Amino acid sequence: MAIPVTIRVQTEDFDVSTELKQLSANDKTVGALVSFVGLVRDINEGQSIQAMTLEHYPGMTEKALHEIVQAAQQRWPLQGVTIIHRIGDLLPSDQIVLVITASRHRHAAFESADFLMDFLKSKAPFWKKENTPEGSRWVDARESDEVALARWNNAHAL
Amino acid sequence: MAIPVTIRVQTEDFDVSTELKQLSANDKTVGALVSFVGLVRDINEGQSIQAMTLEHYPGMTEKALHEIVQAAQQRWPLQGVTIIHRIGDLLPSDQIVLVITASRHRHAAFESADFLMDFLKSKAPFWKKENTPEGSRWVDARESDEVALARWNNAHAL
Amino acid sequence: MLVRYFASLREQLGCDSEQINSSATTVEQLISELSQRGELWQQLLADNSRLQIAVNQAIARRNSPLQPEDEVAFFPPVTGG
Amino acid sequence: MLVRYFASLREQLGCDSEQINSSATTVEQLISELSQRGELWQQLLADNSRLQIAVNQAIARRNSPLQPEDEVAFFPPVTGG
Repeated sequence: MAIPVTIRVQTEDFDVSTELKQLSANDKTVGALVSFVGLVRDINEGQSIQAMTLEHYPGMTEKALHEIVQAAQQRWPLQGVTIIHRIGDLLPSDQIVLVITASRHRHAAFESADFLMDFLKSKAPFWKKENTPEGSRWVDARESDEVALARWNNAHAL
Repeated sequence: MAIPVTIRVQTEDFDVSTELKQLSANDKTVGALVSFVGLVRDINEGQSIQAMTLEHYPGMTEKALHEIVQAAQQRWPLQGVTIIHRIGDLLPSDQIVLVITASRHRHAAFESADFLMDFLKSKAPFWKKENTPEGSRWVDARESDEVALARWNNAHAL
Repeated sequence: MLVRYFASLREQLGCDSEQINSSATTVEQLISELSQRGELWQQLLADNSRLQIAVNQAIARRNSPLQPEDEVAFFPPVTGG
Repeated sequence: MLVRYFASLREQLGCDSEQINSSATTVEQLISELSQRGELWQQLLADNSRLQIAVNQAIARRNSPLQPEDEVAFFPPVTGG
């Protein structure tokens, strides 16, 4: 069954309440909405962050996100998914990413949102560059993100 | 360290974006916000639901929710928690409950929100009464909620 | 002693809350006293799988001690969230 | 063949994207051709632990086959979210 799937890559900010309402507006069987919002932190690995620039690979990004959503749909009975990722220049406390999952029951919503974030972090072509007082630097990928991804492999592979 | 904890029991609706912003407004080290919103479904156990009434035990509710938040703080490095639960009359698609956790990293935020909901479902004194075409009925507690709670016991007891 | 009833139990017993003079020193003794009101009371308060108890707004058990000024509550399993 | 570079790799190589005439039939062959441009290219494209590859906007490997009209991309590990 086709469920509402929203995938957007944009420079503009997003409003979580608006996106939540859209996911449940036409389906009164939705009982649980789990959302994840990632924010720019003002400190990372001991360095203070003044600003951040997000680059992505247009075309591939959307494709990768759609694949990740499909993988989640195969594992959980979802009733809707929203993924919004911002690009361009961002400041501390700015919203970077939003993932929402809608389901009848809460555990499917929690697990699938967690899964989507793990896969997004390791599979979607976004790159962060931080501005610090000592200049700008590309953020290094974290090994913990690969570990997080591996959690999901004991059941199914993507 | 004292973190911002908001616990409210109210008849009025809530706005998720507003609550998210409040949790991160004064702390630019917050990197992850996970929120859970529970909605009234228009069908439950095969019966169509026209409306719902939520009763609680004033005084004990707030006490129970504070205890649940303290238990979560002992297990995860949280930077803020918000729990809002509505009471009174609600209609399908209405928001019932909001749980938000703020943390530096996403897994702490995901796990603690999941934990808070499991404990709220089994330990906070709220009761739902549904109006169906055949009359009104009190919702039965689900055994799956006890099973969900037991997941957390292998590490620590509340 | 203030005794409160919630949700289905409140409706079935037709009682929201009451001030009673009780010499009960445990919840079990209070339940015995209340059960003398009739079969409905006896039956509902005997249902171990459904009856939840709080003393002074904290979860309690049948063998929890009681003081004369305590607030005792009886209710079915919770279903919020 | 359209070859694209992203993030730190784009900056280090000083190249965003380029149309090249290549007879490479695998990614490995294309990397060999590009590596002849100098030590920097050779070094960055040899870094197995960091170099990520996409062919036609899907994750690929060094032994993935190539067609003349393919879009190939090179980039470092992703860091979004």
